[in-house]
Amino acid sequence: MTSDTLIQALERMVLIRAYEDTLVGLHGQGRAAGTCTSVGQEASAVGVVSALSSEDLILTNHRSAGHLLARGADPGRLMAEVMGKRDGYCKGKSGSLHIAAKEIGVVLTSTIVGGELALATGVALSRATLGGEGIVVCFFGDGAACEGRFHESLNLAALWNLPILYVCENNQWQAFVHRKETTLADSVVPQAAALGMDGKSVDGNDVEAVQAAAAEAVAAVRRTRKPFLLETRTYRLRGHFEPDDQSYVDPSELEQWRGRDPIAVLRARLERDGLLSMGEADAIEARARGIMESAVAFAEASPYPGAEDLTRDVYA
Amino acid sequence: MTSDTLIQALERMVLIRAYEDTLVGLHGQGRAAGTCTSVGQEASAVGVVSALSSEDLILTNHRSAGHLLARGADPGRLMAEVMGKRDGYCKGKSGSLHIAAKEIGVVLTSTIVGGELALATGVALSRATLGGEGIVVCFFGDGAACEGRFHESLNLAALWNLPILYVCENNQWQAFVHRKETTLADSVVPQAAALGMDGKSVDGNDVEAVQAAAAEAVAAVRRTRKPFLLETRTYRLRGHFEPDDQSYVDPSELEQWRGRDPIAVLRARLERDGLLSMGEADAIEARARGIMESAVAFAEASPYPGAEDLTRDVYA
Amino acid sequence: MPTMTVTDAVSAALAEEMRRDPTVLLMGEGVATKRLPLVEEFGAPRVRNTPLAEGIIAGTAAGAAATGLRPVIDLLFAPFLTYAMDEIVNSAGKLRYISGGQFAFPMVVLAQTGAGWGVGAQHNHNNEAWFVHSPGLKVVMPSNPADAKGLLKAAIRDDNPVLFFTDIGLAYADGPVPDGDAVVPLGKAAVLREGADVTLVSYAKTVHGCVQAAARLAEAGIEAEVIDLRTLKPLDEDTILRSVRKTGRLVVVHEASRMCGVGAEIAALVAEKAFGSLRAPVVRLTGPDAPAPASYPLEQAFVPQAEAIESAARGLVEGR
Amino acid sequence: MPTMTVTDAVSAALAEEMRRDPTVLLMGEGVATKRLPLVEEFGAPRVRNTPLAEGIIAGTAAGAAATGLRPVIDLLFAPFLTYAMDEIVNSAGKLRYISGGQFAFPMVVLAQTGAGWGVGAQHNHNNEAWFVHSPGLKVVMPSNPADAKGLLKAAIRDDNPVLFFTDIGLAYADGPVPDGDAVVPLGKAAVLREGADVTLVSYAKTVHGCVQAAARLAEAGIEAEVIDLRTLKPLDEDTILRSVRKTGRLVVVHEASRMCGVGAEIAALVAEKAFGSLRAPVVRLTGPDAPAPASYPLEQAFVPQAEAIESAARGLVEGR
Ligand SMILES: Cc1ncc(C[n+]2csc(CCOP(=O)(O)OP(=O)(O)O)c2C)c(N)n1
Ligand SMILES: Cc1ncc(C[n+]2csc(CCOP(=O)(O)OP(=O)(O)O)c2C)c(N)n1
Ligand SMILES: [Mg+2]
Ligand SMILES: [Mg+2]
Repeated sequence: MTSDTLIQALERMVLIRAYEDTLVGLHGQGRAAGTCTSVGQEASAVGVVSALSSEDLILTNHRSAGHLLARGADPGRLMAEVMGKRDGYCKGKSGSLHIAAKEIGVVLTSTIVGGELALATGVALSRATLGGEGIVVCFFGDGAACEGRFHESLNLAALWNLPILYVCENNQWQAFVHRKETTLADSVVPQAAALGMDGKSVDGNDVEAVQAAAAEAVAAVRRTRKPFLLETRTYRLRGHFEPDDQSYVDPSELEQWRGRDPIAVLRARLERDGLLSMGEADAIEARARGIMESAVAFAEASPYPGAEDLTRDVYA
Repeated sequence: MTSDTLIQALERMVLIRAYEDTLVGLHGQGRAAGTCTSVGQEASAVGVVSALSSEDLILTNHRSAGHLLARGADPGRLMAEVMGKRDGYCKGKSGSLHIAAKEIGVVLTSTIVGGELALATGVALSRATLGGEGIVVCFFGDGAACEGRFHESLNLAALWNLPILYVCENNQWQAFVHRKETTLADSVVPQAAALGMDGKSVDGNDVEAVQAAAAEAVAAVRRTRKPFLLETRTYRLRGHFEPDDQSYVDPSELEQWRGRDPIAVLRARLERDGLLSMGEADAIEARARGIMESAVAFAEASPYPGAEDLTRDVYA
Repeated sequence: MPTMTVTDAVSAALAEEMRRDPTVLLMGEGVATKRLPLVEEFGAPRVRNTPLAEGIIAGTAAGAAATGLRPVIDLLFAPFLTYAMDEIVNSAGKLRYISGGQFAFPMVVLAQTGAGWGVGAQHNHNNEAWFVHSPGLKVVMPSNPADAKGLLKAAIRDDNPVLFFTDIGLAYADGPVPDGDAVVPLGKAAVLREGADVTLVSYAKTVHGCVQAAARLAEAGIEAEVIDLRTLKPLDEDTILRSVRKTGRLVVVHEASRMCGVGAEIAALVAEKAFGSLRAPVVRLTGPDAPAPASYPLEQAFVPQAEAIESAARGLVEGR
Repeated sequence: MPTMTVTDAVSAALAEEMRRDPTVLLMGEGVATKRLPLVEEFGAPRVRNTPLAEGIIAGTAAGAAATGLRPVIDLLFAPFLTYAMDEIVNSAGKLRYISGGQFAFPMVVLAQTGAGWGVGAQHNHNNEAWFVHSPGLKVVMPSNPADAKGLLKAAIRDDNPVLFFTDIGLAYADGPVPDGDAVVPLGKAAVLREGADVTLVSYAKTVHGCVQAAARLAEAGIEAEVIDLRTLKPLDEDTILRSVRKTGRLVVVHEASRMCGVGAEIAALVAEKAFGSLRAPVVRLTGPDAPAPASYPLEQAFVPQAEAIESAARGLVEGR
């Protein structure tokens, strides 16, 4: 990555963090519902999404803010959605858990763990059938990889040569259960291999590494029209869903990963290499805070949907 | 295997073939419903089941006659069940597709492809919890391995150290679809390996090979209380369900596998090695036919269930 | 009019709609094997055998439907829908609403069920009411080949997910089917026979029992009106209510279990909206609260038959 | 009497039953994390966190139930049951019958649903009617902590698979819970208030709306009888019919969608078996035919409220 794109990546990661910190704060004040934050996983979201082109489509899940913001979603409309307001991307009907934003290519978000894996094959089949260069990127967690749909989706995508980049965000947790309590498998990549699909595991807290691996994977999918599985190894630094005291988390594991906070890592690297001054970095953070202030104002000013919306958009 | 056990194996395989041929005949005459026969797969059933002890439990599926008869099921009661008669193992309520016979340790048969995989973990958990030496053997097809439950079941069994011998009877067909149209994977063994489970693939038409592999696997499961996956490579010589003209089957593939009919192979080997005379072999076949004659008579004499049975055994 | 079976009517509808609209495609375990003429006409990419995995078939259909295709999937037997409930109910049924209208799901799910082949409770379970109860879905269950063809054409053209159930017991029964593009609109019941004394409402196989019962009732001077629902959701409330307001008596008949079945819905509807016209208790004749047995005589006993319908209707009219 | 929440009542019932019977065990995504006291008392093998895979959790439970254990599984939210429908419906619900009675399935499936947390339609879907419609299953949905505890104890002791739904909106509401082994039998409704003018039937959260409505109606001189079903299957038909034969008027209230819901069943039951006593149309007040919205005001609008119940009852009594 060039220093410019690295700085852009930092900006995006800081924006995502600011967005989630803001929501956590609003939640504490009773001004917004609880959410599943992606704090600690920003490098995975930004690294992958920055490797995409605008015609590519993204499917995500309950932990979607990073993917949406990395893709350019408007923080105000996201917050409005979390607050159940009319100007949310889904008119307030989704809330935080299944935000789709078709206009920026984030489609069919499902909060059923595994749901996105089942839908991605269909989106890719449309792409393959109707033409175009775009590929499909499907984000899912290590928990989703325990669901049978993981197996079914990968098998079908490999068999039918569907242009999907599967991105398993392996953040070590599945809600309140540690990954080690759910599978003996250390990585999901061999599972893809057993179904005839190539894959790779990458340090998910290093945005450069993620971006590089994703760019290579995207190019391969685009060229071969075959699926690929990328595993980003990262960590969920906050709880599963706000509020969550993380009392069940091993403090030393948490500390260790806090020491590898992807934003701190990137900022340090940029400062160390003289690509960013401390003042510039602070300015980035200040800008993000400013954006969030406007976003909150926008979201809070947005009206709730009306009674007539209760039964609207059920049927086409 | 000793010559005695080989001859016993032949007897069982011939019995299974005679049973299914008899049902095919009855079906042709309108005297019995169509069934999913296991013609061509007898070595897999007999090889595995002969490696078990009486305290082991078996789960099977729609293509179960081989497993049931190898385990000592009464052909008359099986036929009665296929005919929907009161003396069937399930009082006529199952018909051919989900015959369980608890008294001989064949439990919870499901005709939902994948159903047996989901139930086997529970049966094994009971075994593990309540004690005893018995292990659980779960027979399923290559098609079931496409269902997500395959993944979920193996993952859980490996994680919880459940004493299950998974037996994938890879007969190259999934109803009217050839295996090659359903997956790129050549074998299911690497899929088990990716989940931390040992496995092995064996020639499913060679009863000695199956028996040897199964005996080793059963011993390992019994000793380690960990699951193991055995894949038996075989072929479905008749159609999916009677009647089925197999018009969709590549004739040369079928011919090739007909040439490897496990009964013919075993009989030839025994005759070649002087362990069985042609007369003795013929006597085995004649005996099997005789057993089937009595079985048919028994089944046909059995009454249908009465109207009061319609709502009996719904609730405990 | 040519005659054909329901099975052939489904094939004919598929062929016509695939010809009309290049975005229609068919997927399922064995669809390409069993419908070779479609493969020959439309090519393998539009008629796809799938791996044995109902969940991903339905998910693929939902994902494809939301992004430009119109998939028809054959999930074979209704009990196998249990493996695809998330994709059908939570995705296809809800994601339009959840997303504030960003997506539509023009897809059709085919499945067979019902007594007739003695295949037992894991192949035969009339679970159509599950989908009637769930938001965002439409549900169809025809009683004859002409409706099967016409309704399937309408279902494929509909922009919503449609569950299309065919009755195993009717699969191979011949019936006349009009030539040409005869679409039967979703949501319209058929009045098969008019009558002023009692209304018989049914769908699928048991419609025929109602028709037989009506003929026998007519011999006894009782005029039964027979309504074939055809579509279970949206339900043609008008046709049902108009009839009951006329006859004052209702017998609802289906093979599915009683509790929370379609018959419960119709009885409730009438008790709400035609109460003033009702002259007698509503009667439901349904399958029992039991899985479907494989044994032939039991399987037949599971299904409400013409005699029982006749006797129930007669009881209502005669005030027994 | 001590007071506790539904959530704690469930924990208390689990602890007591696990103490009583060593074959009872608990499995689910996070059960061991969230119920540490149970892990401490009964050990990890009896309180098991599972992989994230509802199908295999339910299948494991069914297999274990048939072979000597009494599993309770927590599938978290009702929409996640879509991943376990085969195991619940086709296996636990049917394999006893299919096998001619060879197996029993003493297991309990826990799930939450209902308005209250704004979690949207993939966490909130009152799909209990699916299971009422399906053979071989029992279904419970309590409205208060005492019933939650007592019914869960009965469910764990029952030899059949029981779906045990708790209402999100009631999860943290305190209520009195009797000390000791207070089992509430399955299949018995509770008459919360007696009255001769109109019967209000409900379950779970909307019971409270009925109770409020009844209080207001009483002020207007209308005596409403309030029935809390508690168990949806087996349904306590006697209590419902006895009440409607007395009052002649019925309002059924629930949050689940109308078509083929439990309200349809009750309305149909009454139209069949208490028709002669009915003095007015039956009224159903239910959630709309829509997925549950996340937005707070819409989520509240989804649920039938006391005002609407009062007004419907008043309309019946006053003959509007
Ligand atoms: C089918 C289903 N089961 C359970 C849940 C509840 N749930 C929501 S997120 C979550 C953990 C998901 O873990 P993972 O896939 O690793 O994603 P992460 O939350 O770690 O990003 C669980 C159990 C759900 N939403 N859907
Ligand atoms: C969930 C489900 N889907 C589809 C079917 C219909 N069906 C019955 S057997 C079969 C093929 C199964 O293939 P495999 O698992 O390889 O077993 P085999 O029949 O080859 O022994 C199919 C598709 C079913 N019974 N259950
Ligand atoms: Mg995770
Ligand atoms: Mg096979």
